Amino acid sequence: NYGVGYSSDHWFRGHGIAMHGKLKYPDNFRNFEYVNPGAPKGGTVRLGSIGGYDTFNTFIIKGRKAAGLNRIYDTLMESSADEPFSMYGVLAESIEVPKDRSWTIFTLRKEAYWHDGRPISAADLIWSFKFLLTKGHPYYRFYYGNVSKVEKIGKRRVKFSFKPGKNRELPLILGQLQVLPKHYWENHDPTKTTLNPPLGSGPYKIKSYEPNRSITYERVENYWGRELPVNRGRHNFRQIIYEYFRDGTVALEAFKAGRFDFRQENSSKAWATGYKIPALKKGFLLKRSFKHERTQGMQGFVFNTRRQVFNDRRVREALSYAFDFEWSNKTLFYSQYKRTESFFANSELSALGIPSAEELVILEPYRTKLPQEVFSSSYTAPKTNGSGNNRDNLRKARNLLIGAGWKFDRGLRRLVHQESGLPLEFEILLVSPLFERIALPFKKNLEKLGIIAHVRTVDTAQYQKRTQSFDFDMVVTTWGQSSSPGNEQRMYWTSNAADRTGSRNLSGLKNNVVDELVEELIAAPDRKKLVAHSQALDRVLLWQHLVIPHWHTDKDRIVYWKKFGMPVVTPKNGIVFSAWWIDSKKDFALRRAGYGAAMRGGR
Amino acid sequence: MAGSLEVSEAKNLGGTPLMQRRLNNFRKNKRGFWSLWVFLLLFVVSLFAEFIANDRPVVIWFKGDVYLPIFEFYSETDFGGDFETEADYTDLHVQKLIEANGWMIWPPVRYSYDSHITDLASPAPSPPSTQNWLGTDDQARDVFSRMIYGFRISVLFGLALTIFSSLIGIAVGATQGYFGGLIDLVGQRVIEIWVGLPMLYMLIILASVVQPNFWWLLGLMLLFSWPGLVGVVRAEFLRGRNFEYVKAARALGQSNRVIIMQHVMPNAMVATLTFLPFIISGSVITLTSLDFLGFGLPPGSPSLGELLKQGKDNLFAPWLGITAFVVISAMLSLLVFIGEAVRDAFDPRKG
Amino acid sequence: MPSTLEKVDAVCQKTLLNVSNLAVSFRSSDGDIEAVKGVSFSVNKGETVALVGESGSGKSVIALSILQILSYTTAYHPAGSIKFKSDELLGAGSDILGRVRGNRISMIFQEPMTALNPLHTIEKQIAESLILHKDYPGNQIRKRVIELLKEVGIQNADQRLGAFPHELSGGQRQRVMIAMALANEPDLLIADEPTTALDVTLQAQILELLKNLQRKFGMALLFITHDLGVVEKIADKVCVMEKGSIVESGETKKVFSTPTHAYTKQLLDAEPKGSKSAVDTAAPVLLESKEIKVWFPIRKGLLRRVVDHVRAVDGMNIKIHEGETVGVVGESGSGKTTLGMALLKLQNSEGILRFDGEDLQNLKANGMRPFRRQMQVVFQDPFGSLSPRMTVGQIVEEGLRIHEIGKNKRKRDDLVVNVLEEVGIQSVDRNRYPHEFSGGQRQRIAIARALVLRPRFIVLDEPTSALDRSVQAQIVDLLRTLQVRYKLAYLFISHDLKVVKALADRVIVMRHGKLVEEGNSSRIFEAPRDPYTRELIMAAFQNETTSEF
Amino acid sequence: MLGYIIRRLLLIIPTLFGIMLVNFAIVHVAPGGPVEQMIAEVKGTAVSATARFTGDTSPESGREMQMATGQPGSIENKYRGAQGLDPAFIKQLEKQFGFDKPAHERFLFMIGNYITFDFGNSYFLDQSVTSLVVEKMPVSISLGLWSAILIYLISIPLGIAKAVRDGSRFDVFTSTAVIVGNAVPGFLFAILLVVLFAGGRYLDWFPLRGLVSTDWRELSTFALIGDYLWHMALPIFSLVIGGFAGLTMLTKNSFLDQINQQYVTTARAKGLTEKRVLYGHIFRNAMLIVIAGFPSAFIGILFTGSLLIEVIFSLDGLGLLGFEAAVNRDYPVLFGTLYFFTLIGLILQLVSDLFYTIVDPRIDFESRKI
Ligand SMILES: Nc1ncnc2c1ncn2[C@@H]1O[C@H](COP(=O)(O)OP(=O)(O)OP(=O)(O)O)[C@@H](O)[C@H]1O
Ligand SMILES: Nc1ncnc2c1ncn2[C@@H]1O[C@H](COP(=O)(O)OP(=O)(O)OP(=O)(O)O)[C@@H](O)[C@H]1O
Ligand SMILES: [Mg+2]
Ligand SMILES: [Mg+2]
Repeated sequence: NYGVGYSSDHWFRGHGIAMHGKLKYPDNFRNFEYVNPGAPKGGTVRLGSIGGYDTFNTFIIKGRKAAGLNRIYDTLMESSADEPFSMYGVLAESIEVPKDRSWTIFTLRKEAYWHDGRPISAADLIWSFKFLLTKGHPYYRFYYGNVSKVEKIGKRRVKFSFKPGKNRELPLILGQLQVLPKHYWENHDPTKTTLNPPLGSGPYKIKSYEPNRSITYERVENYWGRELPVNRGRHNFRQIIYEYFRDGTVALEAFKAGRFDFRQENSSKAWATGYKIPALKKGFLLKRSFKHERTQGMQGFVFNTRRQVFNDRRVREALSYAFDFEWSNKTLFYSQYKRTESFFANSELSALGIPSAEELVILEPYRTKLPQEVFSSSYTAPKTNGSGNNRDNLRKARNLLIGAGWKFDRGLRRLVHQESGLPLEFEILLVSPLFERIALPFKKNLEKLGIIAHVRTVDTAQYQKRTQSFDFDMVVTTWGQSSSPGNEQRMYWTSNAADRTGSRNLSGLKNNVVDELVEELIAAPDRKKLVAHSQALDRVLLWQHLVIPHWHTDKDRIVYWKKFGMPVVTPKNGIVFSAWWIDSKKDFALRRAGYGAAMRGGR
Repeated sequence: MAGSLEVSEAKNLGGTPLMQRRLNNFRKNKRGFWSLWVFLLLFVVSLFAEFIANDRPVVIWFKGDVYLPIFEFYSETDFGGDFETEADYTDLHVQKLIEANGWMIWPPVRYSYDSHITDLASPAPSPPSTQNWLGTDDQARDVFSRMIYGFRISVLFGLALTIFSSLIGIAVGATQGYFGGLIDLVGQRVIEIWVGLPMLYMLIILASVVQPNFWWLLGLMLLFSWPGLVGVVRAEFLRGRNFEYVKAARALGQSNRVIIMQHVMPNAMVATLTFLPFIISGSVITLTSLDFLGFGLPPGSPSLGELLKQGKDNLFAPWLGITAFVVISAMLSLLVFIGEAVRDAFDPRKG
Repeated sequence: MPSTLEKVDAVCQKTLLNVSNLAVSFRSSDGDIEAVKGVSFSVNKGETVALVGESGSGKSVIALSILQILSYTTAYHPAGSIKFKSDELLGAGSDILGRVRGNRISMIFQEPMTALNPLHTIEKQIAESLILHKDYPGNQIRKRVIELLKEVGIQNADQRLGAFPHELSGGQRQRVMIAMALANEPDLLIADEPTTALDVTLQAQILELLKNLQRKFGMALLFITHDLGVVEKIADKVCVMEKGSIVESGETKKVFSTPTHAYTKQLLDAEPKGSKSAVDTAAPVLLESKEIKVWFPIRKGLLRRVVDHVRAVDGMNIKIHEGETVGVVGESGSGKTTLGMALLKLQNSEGILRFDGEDLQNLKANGMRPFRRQMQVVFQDPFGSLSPRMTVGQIVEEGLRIHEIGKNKRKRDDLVVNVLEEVGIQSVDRNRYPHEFSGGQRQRIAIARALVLRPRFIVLDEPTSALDRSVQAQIVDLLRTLQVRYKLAYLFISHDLKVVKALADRVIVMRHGKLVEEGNSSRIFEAPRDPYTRELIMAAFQNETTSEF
Repeated sequence: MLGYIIRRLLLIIPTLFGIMLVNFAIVHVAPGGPVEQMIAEVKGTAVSATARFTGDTSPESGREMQMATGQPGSIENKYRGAQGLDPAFIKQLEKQFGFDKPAHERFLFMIGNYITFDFGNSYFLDQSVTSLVVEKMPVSISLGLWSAILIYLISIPLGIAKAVRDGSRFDVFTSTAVIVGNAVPGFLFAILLVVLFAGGRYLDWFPLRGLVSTDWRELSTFALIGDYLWHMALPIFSLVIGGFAGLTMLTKNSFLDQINQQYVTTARAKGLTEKRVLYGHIFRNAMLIVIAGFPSAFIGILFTGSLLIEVIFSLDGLGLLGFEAAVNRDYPVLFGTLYFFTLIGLILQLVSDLFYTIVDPRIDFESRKI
């Protein structure tokens, strides 16, 4: 029964905490499974970054923050990459929570100290928290808004009390808090941007920098936490350099020219075609995809059901037949994506097949209020053979539309509602031009149904304005999901959120059943229940046809120069780059072959 | 005597002897002369783009009737299909229906600028092939077809914008320069305020009110482009109005308007005429870069700017960038060459 | 054409310039124009050769050929050779030409109004030659420039150094040209009508200056002129040209006393003759001005502040009757042109201005339009007054169109052809541009432009300065006939007192912007009262009688 | 003339006011303001201002779900913060940006500050507008200066040479060259240069980013200059390639227009070398527009910068600053730079006009009554 330091029915204290269930690693664990505890230290790694930076103060709203700054701070706890959501103490020697998780106490480690040698104290933690909540980035106010009180209750003990409500993740996300040196910031204005390397405590510190151009981190040789189990085998590079580029295309070229070492690709096209250089053939440049089990959530075209045309579930369903994913995937994405058919894609949380027994327990009370399909069928997104000819699907769509009272008007050359005379016409509002190539073929297919869609790409401010006031017909959005869903679901799906400016309930769903399911989900006592609840919610949502689901991938697409060693095990949550190291032999061979050494004077 | 009469008669066919002389001068600039022909040819061809690249047949013969899908709307049901919407002639099903009872004649390229090609051998952008002469772009659309339509839009936009903005710009510049004084003083200030208009925001506002289309963009760009020539023309007029022959024209009682048009203008047009082809090309580039920045024609429109952007985003597909580059540079070069020849034609010291 | 001069060449080592069989043609869309068809002559050291002849006969073209400064985009030499000392100039490279031009051979251009760089001060333009060819010590340059300006009779030379050409009167510009040409004491001076815009006194002064230089440095002179009086006085040899060829040449005295060629005879005989009887003073007053004033501001410094004024016209009272010719004479720079412009309201002025009883001063451009047809002008600088991008036909026709004379294009064209032929321009030439004509031809085009409107009043500013005697006589006759027929009134500005005498009823003498004397023509010429007038007239008519050099 | 100058200087005030007012009004009419921008940034849904052309680097799938690039090892769980928008937060943002006050008050306040050249701070970058501009200056000046110098130094003599040899093979060839150069889209050319000369595929001769190497502090002056030029080579090249045509052709045509004038003949007759005729006499007459426009063109080049080239070569200049400020609704930067550069522009316009009268003394600005 490891994973619990001390536990009673009411109270728990331990070296870490799991969202649900038990911790994977016992309190005496030496290192994560997915690291190599004997990884050689040293070497330099260069990473690419797009844009620029002008501040090292990441805690306030202003300024463009330099990449990699989280390396100079320690957090209270660190999450492991091979569990759904579990945190292990870093600065915190232990965490204590009551059964109902209405407060939490962190005990700081005695041996932790700042880079200037001063110990990390409870005062630092309290100061950090208060500062972040009052003057820090507003993000913290969202994140920790439910903390009602923070107090020092011992020399190294700090207690956080929570507002009433079932918020089971609050202790964990408090663990993500970065602790700042009070004594340092009392002499420096923490509300201002700065290019003075700030004092930290983490495994790295800023060695040199050139704003907007590059920043170099250096490993802290006598880092206090180097022997912590969470850190063992990690933070192996002696130096980490971020090279900044303004332009994505140029960054890619620079990478291929060997000006940085590691790159995660998120464009299927670039992945398939962008790296065809001799080095790849010769094996000096490696292109590998790593499977992961991160929950991918849902990305899709969202219907704004507040709009009359999308009020009708049949119309929404019909439109989903017009989106030919298979063709897009084949022709535009080099077949790299999978169709998303769940709001919790790529995880055990997604509803598969027909409802399981546990699910039925949850859903049964609402049987009358739910569409029949929830109970009888498994949701699948419309499929085509990828030939680009989706006649059959369009036919289905047409029948649905006719059923919903729409008829093609030959004079107007569009679909018109028989009663209201309303034409079926809407706008797909985009903020990223990236999705134009998806939206346009979709629009073409819609035309075949007599539906007029306009595609419009606008700038961020305008997009924000229109989405937060729900002034759109259809947008592309992603509801991110973690492997342990919680509070955020309220903002995603509930009736309450539907009326609230700026909420993520973009579709405007107002459904009592969903409201209740969400509350039940948040209150789920254990992992098993949580899974069942998630599946039930997923199922109900899917059959609402709120979105035309897009796609996801369960792979991290990584390209890197052959100079790294990496642990054998890749954790569920995907690769952990901090556990990689420089393999000096490979590095040498690479250099000898004339690659990767081209960096002259920080070009 | 009779002979000479005949000669002058013959000349009158080509206009006055003066026009004749200018035409001759124009022709003498071989490069410009040929450029004009090539350009006209391309332009006229592009005007008939629908007959060259289209996803509809030019003619359909079906059950004894002639159908002209380029001009007319035919529902699929007209050919015995089941959709009431417009027949998708690229659909094999529809093709079979038609061919069972007749035949169709297709344009040489069977794709329109917005056809998403369904049966690509390799993912888009796919390289040039016998089907897609210039390959496809990253949305699986035929580059050749987009190029023709894009060329047409660009040229029309460029010409229209140039003509209108030059007319306004020259008129305003000429008035200011010629009359000077208060007109100049006030006019200049108004223009200064005018050019201070935030173009980007106007575009954003426009885009939030209407879906910007060709005419909206043309109108909006016109607002911003005409002051471009004012400064140059004004300067030339400030100088030109002092010449002795202007005084002579005044002595004849010539009206200011005509003095401006016939005396000062022709001699103050060196810079303007020089810039004119560049203004055309600039207008084309304006549209291109609007598209490039994403503030241009609605997504999906055929545009050389979008093609350029694709060229940049898809370096591994050089046919995109090269096509855009070749088309744009050929178009601009032709225009500038023509402009040079026009200048030659009006030079009294030539020929 | 074997000339008598060839013999002289052969003997004489002193031959400076030898032009033989020179031909010049201009390309044009309707056949080439043969402007010069094989002429030969030579100029010896210290000698003066005069080139006289019909307007448009190719004199200026020859002059330009010698320096190789024709516009060779359209001009070319089908044949010929031009030898200067031992150098062949025809087709010479830039080394030879650079050495010769401006240094060994200088040129005074026929049209001083347009021959100066409009954006350079006169000091700069004169100094340029000095700096270029003579390494003048820097501090001496300004002194030398002032000296040159004084020599050519420009008053307040040191003050006018910074003036731009457009601020000078016609005669002043011409003198600047002369100063520029003389700056380097050349071996050969080509003077193309160097004194057309100068009053008689100044003309005499300039000729004297040339003579001095010739004496001092042995300068040779190729003198192109219409003023046969001057030729007789200063030329050793004379070549008479007609239609691109030299029709007669020889020693001046011989040619003048016993001309052989018909054209020469015609030229020598032609002379504006007679005089006009004063018109009836009862004739209605057409134009009247009172206390008319034009002051030009003199600006200095970067901010171009006004420091003083040039009082170009300083309170003139003038009355012109219908059918009357008022001659205006006076030294160069005395304000004649300015006065003419002011009377026509082409130059802002103060004072009262009435035409036909109507006050002009307060009229705007639109209000002036009806008057424009009735009051016309021939500018002193004909070239500048012709729009360079309009053909001559268009230029002449323009007025017709403005005032809607002639119903249609054809009709107007007839009128244009007529008037052009009246002034001696072939009608086929009306499709050519102004720069393709000779100086005299351009002057006649300008006259045609004014006449075609059949106005009631014309300001003629040196209208015959570039015309040879026969054409001059023709024009004078024309003016007279028209005057009789249409009761025209002229304001005739000229330095050529003979023409004034022949044409004017009344004469006004101006000096420094003010009226010096006014009176009937006969009275002024026979009994001038004012000493200045007397001096002027003396100089003019004395020159004629004393033919010795 | 002095009166004219004074009048013009005084007129700058209402003009500037008008420009600011019009801009203020229009910018505020545009949908979406800094508050929305900030919210989008807080929520992580903001798309970078340059995304439209730098190649959107946001992923095709699961925008917020990826392993964040540049932060390997940390899985960003931002969605946990997706708690919707707190109205109080929006209020606070509005207050922070001063939107709690009515528009006219804000405008007058802004103008009041601007009169004293107090441009305030950027909304998003914690920096004063002045320091931002000063910071971007070296890049803009470097790009502007060199390209201007190159363009002027090459185009004008080339244009003159072409005018002299009008119609020759040289003329035809160079016309074609400059015109094709003009037609080359600069940014595409830049990318091409990057791929060819600074990329992994072909040659790797030139640096990709910045004005100088990162170790510039250690370089000797001489090496530093070399380093600087080495960095400037590609951006400048791609900037100027399209810039020759206009000026070259203008020079050529203007010269052709003047070359046959009488005064040129006079100058030749004086025995001036062809060069002196061309540069000493024709130049000023022919190039009125170019010469008179030079001061403002020059400063214009210095201050405007060129967005795309800056982006491609990761040079932080005014072009990028201005564009980002506009798209991101960073009003202080937007209006501050507008005010400052407009003011300079207006003064330069005056200088330019005065230059006309210096270049050509016949020019004046009085009205023609007759
Ligand atoms: N724009 C001007 N600015 C300054 N001074 C001027 C201007 N125009 C003419 N002048 C001066 O006014 C005076 C009179 O000039 P005007 O041209 O009337 O003389 P003119 O009698 O016609 O002489 P000419 O016989 O030499 O032609 C001259 O001294 C001349 O320098
Ligand atoms: N650029 C040209 N193009 C065509 N014809 C020209 C050109 N220049 C001169 N001519 C013609 O050449 C002939 C000779 O002209 P030139 O100027 O030598 O006459 P000129 O003897 O000097 O007459 P004037 O006494 O009137 O000045 C004229 O008939 C004229 O029309
Ligand atoms: Mg002549
Ligand atoms: Mg005069």
